[in-house]
Amino acid sequence: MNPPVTNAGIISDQMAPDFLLTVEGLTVSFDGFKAVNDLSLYVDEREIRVIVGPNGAGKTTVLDLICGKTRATSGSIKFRGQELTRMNESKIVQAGIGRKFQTPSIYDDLTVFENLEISYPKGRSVFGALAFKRDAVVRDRVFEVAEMIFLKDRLNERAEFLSHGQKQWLEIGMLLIQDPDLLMLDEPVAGMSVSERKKTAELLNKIIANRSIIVIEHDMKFVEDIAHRVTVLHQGKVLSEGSMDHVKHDPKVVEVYLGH
Amino acid sequence: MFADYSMAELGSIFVMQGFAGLILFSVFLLMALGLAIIFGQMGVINMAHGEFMILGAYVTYFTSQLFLNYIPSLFSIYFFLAMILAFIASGALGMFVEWAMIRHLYKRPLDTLLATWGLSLILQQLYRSFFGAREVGVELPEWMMGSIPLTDTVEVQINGLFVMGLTLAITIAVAVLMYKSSWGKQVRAVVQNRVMAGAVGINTERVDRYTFALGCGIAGVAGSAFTMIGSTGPTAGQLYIVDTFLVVVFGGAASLLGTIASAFTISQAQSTMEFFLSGSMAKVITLLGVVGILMLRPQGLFTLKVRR
Amino acid sequence: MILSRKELLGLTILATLILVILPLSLDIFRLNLVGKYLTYAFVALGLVLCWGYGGILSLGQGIFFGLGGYCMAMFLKLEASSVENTKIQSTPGIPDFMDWNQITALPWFWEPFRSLPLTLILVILVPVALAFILGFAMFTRRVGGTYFAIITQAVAAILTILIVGQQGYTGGINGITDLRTLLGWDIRTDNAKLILYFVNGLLLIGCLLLAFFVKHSKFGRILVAMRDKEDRVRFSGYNVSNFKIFVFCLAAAISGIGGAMFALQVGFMSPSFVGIVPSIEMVIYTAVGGRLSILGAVYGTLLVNWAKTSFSETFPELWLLGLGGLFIAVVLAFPNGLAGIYGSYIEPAIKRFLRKKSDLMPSGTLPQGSPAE
Amino acid sequence: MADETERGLESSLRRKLLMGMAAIPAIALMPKFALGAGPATAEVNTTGLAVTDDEVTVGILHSITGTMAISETGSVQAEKLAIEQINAAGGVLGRKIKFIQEDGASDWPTFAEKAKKLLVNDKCASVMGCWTSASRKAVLPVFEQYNGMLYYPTFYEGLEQSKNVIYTGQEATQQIIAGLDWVNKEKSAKTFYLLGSDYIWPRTSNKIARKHIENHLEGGEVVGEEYFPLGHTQFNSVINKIKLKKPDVIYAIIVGGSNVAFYKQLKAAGIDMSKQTLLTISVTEDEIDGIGGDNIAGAYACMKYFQSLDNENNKEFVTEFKKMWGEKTVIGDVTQAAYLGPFLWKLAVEKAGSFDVDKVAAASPGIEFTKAPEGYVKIHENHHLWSKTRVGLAQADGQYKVVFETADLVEPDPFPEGYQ
Repeated sequence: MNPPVTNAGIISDQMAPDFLLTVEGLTVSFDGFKAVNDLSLYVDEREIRVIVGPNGAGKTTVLDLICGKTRATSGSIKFRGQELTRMNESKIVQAGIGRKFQTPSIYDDLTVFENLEISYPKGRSVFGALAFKRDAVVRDRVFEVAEMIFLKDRLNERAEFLSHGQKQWLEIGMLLIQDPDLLMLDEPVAGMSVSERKKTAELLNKIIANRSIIVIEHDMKFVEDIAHRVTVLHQGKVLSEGSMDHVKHDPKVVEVYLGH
Repeated sequence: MFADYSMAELGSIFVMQGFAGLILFSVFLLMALGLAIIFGQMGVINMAHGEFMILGAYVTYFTSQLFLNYIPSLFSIYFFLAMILAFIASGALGMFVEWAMIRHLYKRPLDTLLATWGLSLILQQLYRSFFGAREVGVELPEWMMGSIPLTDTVEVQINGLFVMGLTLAITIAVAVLMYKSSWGKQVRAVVQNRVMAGAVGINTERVDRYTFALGCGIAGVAGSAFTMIGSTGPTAGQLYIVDTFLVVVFGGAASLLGTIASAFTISQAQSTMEFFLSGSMAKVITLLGVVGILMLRPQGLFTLKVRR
Repeated sequence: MILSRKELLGLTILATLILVILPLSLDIFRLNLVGKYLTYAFVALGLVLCWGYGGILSLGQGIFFGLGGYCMAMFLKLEASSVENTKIQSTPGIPDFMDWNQITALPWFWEPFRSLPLTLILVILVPVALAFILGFAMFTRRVGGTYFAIITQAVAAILTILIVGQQGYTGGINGITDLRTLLGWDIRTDNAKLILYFVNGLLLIGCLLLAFFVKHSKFGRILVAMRDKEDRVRFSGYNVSNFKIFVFCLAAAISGIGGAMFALQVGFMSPSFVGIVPSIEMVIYTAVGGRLSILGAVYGTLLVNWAKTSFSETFPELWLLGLGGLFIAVVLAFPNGLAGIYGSYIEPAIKRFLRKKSDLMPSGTLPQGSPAE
Repeated sequence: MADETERGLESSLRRKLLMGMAAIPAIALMPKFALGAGPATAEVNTTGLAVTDDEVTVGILHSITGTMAISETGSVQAEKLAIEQINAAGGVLGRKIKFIQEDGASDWPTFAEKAKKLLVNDKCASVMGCWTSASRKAVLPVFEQYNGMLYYPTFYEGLEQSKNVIYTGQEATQQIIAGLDWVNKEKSAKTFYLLGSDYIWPRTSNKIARKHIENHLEGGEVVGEEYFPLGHTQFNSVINKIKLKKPDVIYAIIVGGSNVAFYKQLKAAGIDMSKQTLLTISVTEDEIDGIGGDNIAGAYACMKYFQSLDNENNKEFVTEFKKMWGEKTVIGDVTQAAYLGPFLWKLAVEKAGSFDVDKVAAASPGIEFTKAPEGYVKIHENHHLWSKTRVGLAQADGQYKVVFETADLVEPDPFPEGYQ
């Protein structure tokens, strides 16, 4: 299953078109400390990839690097053949990558409707935003997404009054309304009840129809429910990769998680 | 402009100009140290910093009057006592201000700016009401004025030496306090993670209060020292505020080393340019340079690259 | 949909106050004073947008007020320095202060100010250009918060030193004084002052409408969103710095208009507005009015200045204590200023009162107030 | 055109004035109980000023707050003393002076605002006020528009003359030229280093000084000229430059807080004023208070008045001033000039026989005040004062010792030919 990683540079040129996202030789160091070290990662179309690993393994940093929040020291990130490492954040979003943060990042002072509307991919320039009209198309799309994320009847409430789980959904909804090709979710079910987790898993499995998803998650039950493949990070490097079953029984993984 | 002078003259002028630069460096550093602690470590923008300095200056004035009137025999050493009193007075006021005002605003750094500006207006008016609108002349012991001739042409200002020595002492004291003492560890722990520091048993409220008081106290000592070279009046504190903030920001707020480097850079630039240009233009160019560099490198001269 | 019903009501009340009640109840001297205060309200309004909504605190708004004012003053000064009026000078036809400084020809950057249309454009363009340069340099590098505040403050200091130092070109510390006519129309007469007051009032209301438009557009919501979770906005595909630059420029433009109206109404412009102290004082107008309240900016400005004038007429020594106390009180106790006090105390009282009334008159409908901001 | 009408007005006035003058002794001789029984209000006040049968209102407009409060306090004190003395002696045209004080708050637009209030709302018959040139420039159009009368006390750069202002301080040439001549003669000074705070008064004054040095002093040369932003506190670099250039005279016009820093640093740098001549026109006794007498002793200042001036008028003035404002207060050049304002106005009103501003303005030229602490002054046609120029040597106790004074009164010349 693993793609050959021996000589990434040469192979990626041939392989790139096959993967939605190709990450190769990615390294970032903070003041000498390599948080991500020569990492390579390949994500297929319509794949749900889960990244797991102990604290400090570099999971969130990988997402930061892909979406441009952090700049790589070296290495390449290609999305549909486009190099992302030099693009600014908003361009990366416009290229089709959406990212949810670890703690739900929504606008407390705005209503659920306005939260979704802001994320609607129109009127993103300054003057576009000034001229933006809330027309029927926008409204319909907001309703549609709100229904998907189970918040249809709370549209006019201020987002600050939602429960923690609902805030997580709202943020996923804010990404969905952009219709991205790659969705990156940092701990999407943290703080959710069991039934909410189930609903979230259903949601993810539903929206996978025309996009790929990268998820960082600790909850192994949830990971089993959704993961197509699992990547285990440790100290900024890929420790193991493959199906849930494969990873679970990989001695290296067992070593890291259980022993020293 | 140097053609008319002999090598010896030029040499001595360059020595003295270098010395002038060092004095300016000490003055900048002394102004900035207190603020570097308050702004750098606590993120509080203390616009009343200059007024805390002036409080120190007024305390010095009062001590000098006291000595003159009651114990003139000890007048020659009053300044040392004055500096200690200035530290205590400004520190105590700082502690009170932290308790009454600042502690409510840690989550709103921009609001500390407005509130401390209000404080500075109030302090100015209080100074004016108590000490009069006019400047007061602080009398100095004879040994502190004048200069020591090194050669025929090179003279070293005693008050310059004094300020330099004082700055050095305070800088070392602050460095030891912040980086070697357990209290310094607590301060840095609070800066990095207030909640966690609280959770491991650090009394964050107390740390905040003493940090703020320390910064204000140092400002008081600086003000006391500046009675040797500057004026003491209700609004004199405002003269220092822009320079002080620029030094701290230019250094990269959180680092003591940065503040030192920044004070050095700015003072040398200004002192050199003042020699070749008119005072006004030198000032404008220095400020422009600092602002320009900050635009290119907003994090300041010295900062760590960290995951944000 | 520029205005909600409540805002429309509020704006109508304010417009009535400015355009009807004050002119009817004040003599021309006091009215001219109010006119002067209202020019500061432009700055306060700009600060509501860029500080209240955008989260960008600039301590240098006086720069833009000053630049707008200087542009206008330069035009008026050139008109007042006709060859006819200045024939006693060694070089007639240039402003008096240039003549005193041995300048014998009008400097190039004064030339555009011979034309009124060009001047009117520059009143807005010059502040906007400087705001753009500052904003572009700072915001694309993600400088914000306290750093931005301190840098704007330094820029204010630089500009003051420059204007004061280059007195041959700028009039120095005295400023540009003795402005007389606008296209031959004497602006010093009571009649002219009255007209200028109304022009000023209408412009202010126009700017208020513009501010409401921005607030209710998606742009306004993005500003609020940005202040709240800047990264979320950025990763929703917005170029955050462009939005900040725009709102900063908009605030600068509005301040510039205020400055120009100041020069017209007061008859001179001086570097004392460009400095740090007035810039921070203007922030307090906004804070007193409520940093999120567009209409509050006007009330805040009027209240503080009214207090300043009447306080300093009766207890000049206490004025600074009062002003300082006001700063602290607004920050500590009333972070939302007058608008906050109105929202939490007065409005509920009015509602209770209206409700009682409507109980008596069952046919009456209540205006449906939206929740306070 | 305006000139002609003014002249016409003047000559017709002059006749009236002569008659009015004849009445003055009569008024002065009137016993106290006759107060309020002066000429009928309708006669002496035809323009609606705040004049009643027993009171006349004037304004005092200075900064009580802000950075200028330091300097302007003395002027306010002097004006209040003068008003009290005038009232004690029977007032003006039988009317007591009532004053309304406003705070300019060191802010020029505020000055304009308050000036307008004093003229329009309070209808003040005259205003004593302003200190900085900037504040005077700000109020000038107000006084011209609403036809008020301003008595301006500060020595200033000149280049101005207004029907509505009486300048009781010196314009630049009156203060500068005699001092330069003296230092040239007495100290054989040839080379000068000019310093100043960066604004209009020091720049204009230095310009006049430079012209005079270069064109009128034998072998005179300016070896350096420099300006510092207001509030500048670091002078070590320029002090080094001065040491390098070794000028015969340091000519300093530094103001405000910078002053203190400058002289302290000068002293600390080992510049001995008994060997290095320093001449200033910006340090009065008021400023020495902040600088410290020790730090400036040995410097020369060029003024028209020093507190130590030895004449009867001044002795009485100093005594009265200290009685009213405390033993520790000092009196500088501007304070004395401010003291002249109310008296010059009183004399002009009495000469004109009316409070009307036009008549007072027209009556002013030629007014002589013999009780002036500085000696004797006279108002020139150009509304400035004829007065002497004096050079003082700063003493450690904060006073000046007068070392020179011009033999005659120096004619004010606000637009000096050859100095522009």
